[in-house]
Amino acid sequence: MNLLLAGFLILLLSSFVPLFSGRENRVAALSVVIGTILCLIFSSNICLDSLITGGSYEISFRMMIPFANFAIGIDPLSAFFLMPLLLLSALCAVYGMSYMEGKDEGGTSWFFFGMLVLGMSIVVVARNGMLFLIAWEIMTLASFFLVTQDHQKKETRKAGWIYLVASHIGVAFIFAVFAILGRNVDRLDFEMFQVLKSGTTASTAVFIFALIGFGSKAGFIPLHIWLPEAHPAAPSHVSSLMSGIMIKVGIYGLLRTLTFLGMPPLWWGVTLIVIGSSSGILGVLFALAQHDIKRLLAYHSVENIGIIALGIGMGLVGISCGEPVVAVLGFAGGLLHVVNHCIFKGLLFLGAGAVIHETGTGEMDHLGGLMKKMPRTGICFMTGSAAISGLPPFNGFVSEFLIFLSALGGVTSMIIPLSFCSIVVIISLGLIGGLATACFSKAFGTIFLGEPRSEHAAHAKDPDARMTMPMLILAILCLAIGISGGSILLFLGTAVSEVSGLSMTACAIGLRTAAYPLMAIAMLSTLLMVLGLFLFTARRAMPRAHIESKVPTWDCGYAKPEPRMQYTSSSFAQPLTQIFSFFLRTRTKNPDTSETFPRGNSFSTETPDFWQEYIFRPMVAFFAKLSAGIARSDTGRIHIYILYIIITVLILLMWNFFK
Amino acid sequence: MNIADSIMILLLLTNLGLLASSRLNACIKTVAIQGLIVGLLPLVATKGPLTIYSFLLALLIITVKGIVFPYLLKYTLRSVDVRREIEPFIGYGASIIIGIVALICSFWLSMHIPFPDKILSATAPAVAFFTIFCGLFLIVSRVKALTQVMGYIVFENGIYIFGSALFIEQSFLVELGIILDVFVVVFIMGIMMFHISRAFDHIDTDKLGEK
Amino acid sequence: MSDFDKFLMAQVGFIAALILSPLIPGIINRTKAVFAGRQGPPLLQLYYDLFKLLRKGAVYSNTTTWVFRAAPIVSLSAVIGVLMLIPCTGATPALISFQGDIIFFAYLFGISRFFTVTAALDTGSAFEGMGASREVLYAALAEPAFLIALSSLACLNNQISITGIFIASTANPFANIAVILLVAVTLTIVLLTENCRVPADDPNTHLELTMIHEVMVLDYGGSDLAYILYGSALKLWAFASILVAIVLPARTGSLFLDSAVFVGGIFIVAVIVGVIESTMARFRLDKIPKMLIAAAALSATALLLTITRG
Amino acid sequence: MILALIILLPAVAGLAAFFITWPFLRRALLLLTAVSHAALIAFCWIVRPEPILNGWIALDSAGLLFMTVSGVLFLAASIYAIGYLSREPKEQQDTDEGFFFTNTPENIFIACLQLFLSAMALVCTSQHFGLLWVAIEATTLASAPLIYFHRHHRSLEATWKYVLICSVGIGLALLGTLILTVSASAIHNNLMISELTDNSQLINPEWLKAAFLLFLVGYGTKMGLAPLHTWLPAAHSESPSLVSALLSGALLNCSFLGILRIHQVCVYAGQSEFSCNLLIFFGLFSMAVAAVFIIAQKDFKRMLAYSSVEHMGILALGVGLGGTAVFASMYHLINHSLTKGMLFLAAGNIIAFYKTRTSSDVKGILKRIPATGILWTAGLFAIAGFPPFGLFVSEFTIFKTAFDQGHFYICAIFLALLALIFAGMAYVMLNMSQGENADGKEKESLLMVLPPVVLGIITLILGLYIPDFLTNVLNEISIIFGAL
Repeated sequence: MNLLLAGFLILLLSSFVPLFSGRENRVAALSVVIGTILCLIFSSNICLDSLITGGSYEISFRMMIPFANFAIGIDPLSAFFLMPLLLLSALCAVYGMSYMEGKDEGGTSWFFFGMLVLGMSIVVVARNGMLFLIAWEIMTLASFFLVTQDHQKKETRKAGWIYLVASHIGVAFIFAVFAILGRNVDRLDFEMFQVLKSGTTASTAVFIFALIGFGSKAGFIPLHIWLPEAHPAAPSHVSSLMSGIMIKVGIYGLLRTLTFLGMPPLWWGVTLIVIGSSSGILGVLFALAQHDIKRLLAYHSVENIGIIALGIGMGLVGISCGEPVVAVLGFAGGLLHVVNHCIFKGLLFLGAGAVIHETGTGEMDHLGGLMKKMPRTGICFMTGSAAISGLPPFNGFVSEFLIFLSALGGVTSMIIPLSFCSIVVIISLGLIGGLATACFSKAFGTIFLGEPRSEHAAHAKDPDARMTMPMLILAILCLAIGISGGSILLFLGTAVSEVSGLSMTACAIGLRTAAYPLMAIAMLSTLLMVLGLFLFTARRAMPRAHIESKVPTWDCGYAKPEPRMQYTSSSFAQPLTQIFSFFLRTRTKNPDTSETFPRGNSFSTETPDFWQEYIFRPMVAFFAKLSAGIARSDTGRIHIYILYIIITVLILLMWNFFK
Repeated sequence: MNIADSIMILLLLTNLGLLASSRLNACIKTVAIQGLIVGLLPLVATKGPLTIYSFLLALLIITVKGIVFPYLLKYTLRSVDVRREIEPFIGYGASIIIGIVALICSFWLSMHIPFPDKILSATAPAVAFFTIFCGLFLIVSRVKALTQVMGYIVFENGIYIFGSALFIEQSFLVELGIILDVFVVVFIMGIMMFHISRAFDHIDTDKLGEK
Repeated sequence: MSDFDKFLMAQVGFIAALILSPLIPGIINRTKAVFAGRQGPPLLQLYYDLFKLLRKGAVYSNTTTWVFRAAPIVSLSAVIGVLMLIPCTGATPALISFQGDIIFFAYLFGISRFFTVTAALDTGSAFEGMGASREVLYAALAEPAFLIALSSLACLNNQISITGIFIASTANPFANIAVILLVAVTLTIVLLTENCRVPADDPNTHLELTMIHEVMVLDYGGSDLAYILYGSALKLWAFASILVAIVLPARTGSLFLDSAVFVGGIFIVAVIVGVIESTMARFRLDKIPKMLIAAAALSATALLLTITRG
Repeated sequence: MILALIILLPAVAGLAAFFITWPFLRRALLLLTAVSHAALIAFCWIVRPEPILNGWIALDSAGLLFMTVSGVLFLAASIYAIGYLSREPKEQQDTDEGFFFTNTPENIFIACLQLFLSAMALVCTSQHFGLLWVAIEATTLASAPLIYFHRHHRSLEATWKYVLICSVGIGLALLGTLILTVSASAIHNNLMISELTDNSQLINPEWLKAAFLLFLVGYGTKMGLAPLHTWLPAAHSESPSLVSALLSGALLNCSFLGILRIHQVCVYAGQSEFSCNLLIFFGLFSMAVAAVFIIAQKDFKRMLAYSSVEHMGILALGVGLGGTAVFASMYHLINHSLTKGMLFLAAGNIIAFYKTRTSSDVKGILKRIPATGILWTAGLFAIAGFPPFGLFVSEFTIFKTAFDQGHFYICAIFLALLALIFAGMAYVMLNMSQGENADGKEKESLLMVLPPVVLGIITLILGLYIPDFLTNVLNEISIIFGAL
């Protein structure tokens, strides 16, 4: 515990170094990098210990503000979030060293980066409501400043504003959560919170408020609107951190809240499943319609948060239906997906960052052919794409498989509500999987394959090792978790037990059902890789395999194929977006070809966010209009002002007199 | 019908006069008269025998409200050289009707409020309310800054009448402070009217925001 | 039967599937020829083709990268992996079987598709891009339908592995005839779509803008094309065997007879595909998603029926 | 003795400043007054001074707190004033209308500043309702010339509104004072707070209620509770920024103290439910009105003024809720004054460089004047109640107390309005501090940056750590005004 504290302290101090390092960007970066890595090292021991043994540790200092204690603790749930958090942070920091080189605001940017990591870390270990809130808001503020680093751009400012307002509204609900949990308690320590009985108004309210409050950070639809704005605006290593781990902190909050709530009623799980499937499916659909790589990735975060919600939902439904195995597998899937998404989404954002760094654009329709120019980035991005699509043998498949297994257990359980939930989960996951594959074959294909579609893309090259190494490590992790078989479950049992409230033995039994299949999958995957190798060798061994001729793409006999003739990401996704046009409402600007000899023309599509466009924007406009209307009634006339005073006094006196 | 009652009737009449008059000069005169009458109140409204303190207070009030204020207002009026009409938002006829309605309400109210046993005269609280009302009404319904200042003075008078009516005795220090404050308020307003007339060529406060 | 025997039989079945599957396209083509009144290519045509192609050199586009070359290998190994999960002669267990392998089954096709599609995009050809785009469209819609169908089978038999379903479905073949039929229809539609047959796709045309799968492999030749052709034959086998296992769960007691029935069933499926291709026209492009959604609806009905049956 | 010094020192210094012709000396005197006043207050924290004038003037915890806040703010403002006055040109051009205007002579300005401080000190220390009235009215009078510093027709309008509206309002408070006398006619010396609280059973509740209403409206007008706040936006936006800081951070508090005193009597007389409900209502109503006007606001100083209306509403709400919320409300008061002072001073810097108060005309503060930009941005988060700034602690505590008491609707409205206001302010303020700037980086004078920075740092510290001596005083106050 002391080591952990020391780690946090180092991180804190190292974050302040950039403020004083002046123009020495390198010093600033190095300080934060070292701080993050040391913090990771210092915390890993206790985290691993807690994850394996299920032990929990706590330490508390008095804090001189109301309700607060500097109480932090490590239990399996905290450790489960803290480890990937610090790992990804360290990798992103290393990456950022190179990414941020030569930027003006290096110092402040690194300060906020450090604060973001620190804020997130403290959120997941906080054992006091007030400390939680403070850390939570520090996290929000730090990420806000990182997002608006390029605030010269109007879109960035807009993104920042949306992000802030969404967070602020979210935090209001978190206020309510803590207020209910810590009602009439004068220190908001978690241990002082009484466990609420299920079915009471209080527990219902806590659940709903937590869902909204933490959901707005996690990005549940329709509270996700800040995500597709903020991620593209931020520098890539920051988007990677935000998408990879910050939104998971929202999930952490939700899970932590669940531990105070006792036995969940059935509808909680059902609600989460509904939210999960809508977030998952709509998230991936909107991702399909995007042609900016970071916007696309942002929508994929919504999708993956949906998958996590599906897992947690299955877990809750499993508990309330008395099916511990289903519950354990659901929670395990959800939790594992948290880590997995952290890894592959971190990887993908870093990859996207490398592309943007080298080519200067994230517009997929302007890229292409980068596989040849940036082979290392390309292969990492490909790994990430396969992983996020849930394809074996990568990690995304493992967690989705656990959720599937839970749902299949549910389908065959003969408990009607559970079966119904499971059907929804299976359909959603199936659809999400298919669409995600579509989306990432599009993203990977249009960015890295084919011919360059613009000058920017034609002269790219792989970035330096500080940027490629983190990607490589993440890519290896993707594969490692994918083929580790059941060994990953070793770390899951304690955390699942913490979340679900089931005993460690029950969790072990539940997880054991997944152990063999995972082992089999790992073995089969390895076998198939060997088979692939064999097929490769066999192909080389064919009598005329060495005869190869290099020609232009045949393209059905087209005499002069051009890069501009390639299918773009927009055209690739068009059939799918067409089918779901009801939600997507893609706006198309068609070329005007009414003239006899049409001149140079352009075609463009844009898919704005449904909710932002049709719900939030009108709402904001309504408030603005309403207040403008009321404000117009303010004439500025002193006579009227004094009349206000007179009327107020008269009304009050009358009210008092006749009461 | 004692002295107190007759003073109250006089005050009432000055108020109605203020509501009805259309000339600034006349208004200033009426305010002066009202100030003088109010100045008499400390003499009438003492619980015990007259003290030096009461005389001093009366003198002070008469000086400030009956002489200094009217002089200040007159001086302002002369030097800013405005049109001598009052320019109301609400016409004189309507003002008087509203005034009478307010008067009735004031009497009704004063009858229904359980005052402590000892009051200066039965009409005193009603007149106090009416004076306060008139002061506020002048501020709200008249355009010129000058009238608003007068309205403020009348309003202040009304509060003072209320205090006297209930035999409320402040300590001398506080009375002094209050009078000083009111004096400075009117003084500052007077200074500001110069500035207003210089900046705007008029002292119509509803047009302050324009130009 | 001892475990070792089972393993041995599974191996025999697996190898039989590997050997026999190229027959299926031959049967389909022969059926179509009969319908058209032609003599048609020989039954073993695919074997000849594979043999020929393997002995050829290759032509690659300048645009392509290693992704293009890896795709045939990856997709062929994935399909072989799928075959390992299926009891290849119906009566014997699969080589590998575990809880939830139906999911793995579906996702192995996913990885194969991912590579095929990216390889198509790798050529930079507009046609192949178009094919890839359509491929992912259909796959995204077919996948839920397929998963629901498998889940209803799982629920029906209370088994969540393919081997389990195969074995258990023989226990009461006609008890749930409605469910079985619905699932069978769904699976047929998925089979036709996934294997690029009419009415979803037309395997015979290479140059028409309406085709999907074939257009993606336009730039392949030589051994690569051989891998691809073999892979699609295996894929057809895999789908057909599931269809047969649930519709025709023959258990006579004699292992040989059962296996014969099973293989015969697969050939019958091939014939049926041929018949469909001869008698139906290819659907208009925008009708195919509707067909797939309808298939998903059918299987969802089956699943609901299964869950609420008792 | 010390109390007399605290009140008279600024007054004498102010009168002296009126006659000093040498600017340097005048400014030095101002600074000296501010520093010595602050030192005296600091001394009061160590040894609570004896009452003087028969106990009419005494320093209780509430007075001490309010006076400290005013003193700190005044110190910051006077340091700022030196920078400001040396920068301010004799004659400047109106950017919109093009005419030239001058400033009020500096001696009047500095004299009034110090008289203003003296009046505020008197407000904080007076234990007698009559004296309190006199003192509060005196603050109005002393500050009127400050608002009319720029001899500009809009400042004139603002000052006129300020004087007239506040005087009328405070007149009502005088009426309330008289009625209070009536209600406590059974008590000898019936305007002394201690007498009233000691003999609270003798107070006539009906008259007390009427008195409270008049106090509420009267001092509420000056405090800026909606719908009586109407003078506030104009006065805050037209006066020089350091005066706005003082108005918002010190003057409003002093008027609030007036309401608190009568509230205290109500609490002792068992009428706390009545007064609390009214405070809650006016608190929420002020927040709502502020929200509406903040969203529609185009002038950033006016927006800050409406934010003051909002925070006054929060203060009233906190006191109305009673219990721990009183503690929080007082804590809120400290932090609001510091933060608002910081924001207004930063706004002054912005106006000095951009020469406009229209928020859409200001872009890229962070690039042009970075220190002010940081202050402005930090100020936004501080005023919106983000941790680690002090307002977070108080807002959360008020919220939690309301929740613990079961006022769920109040909680909901409170949070909703806070969010709404934040959205409005963030939009305006972030678009000002961020964005491109064509004019390049410029140098800010230390005197104009240091005071707001220090204020900001204090509220930052207060967000993480409440010193024990402060906790004790806050607890004492919450016992005095706590209705539970």
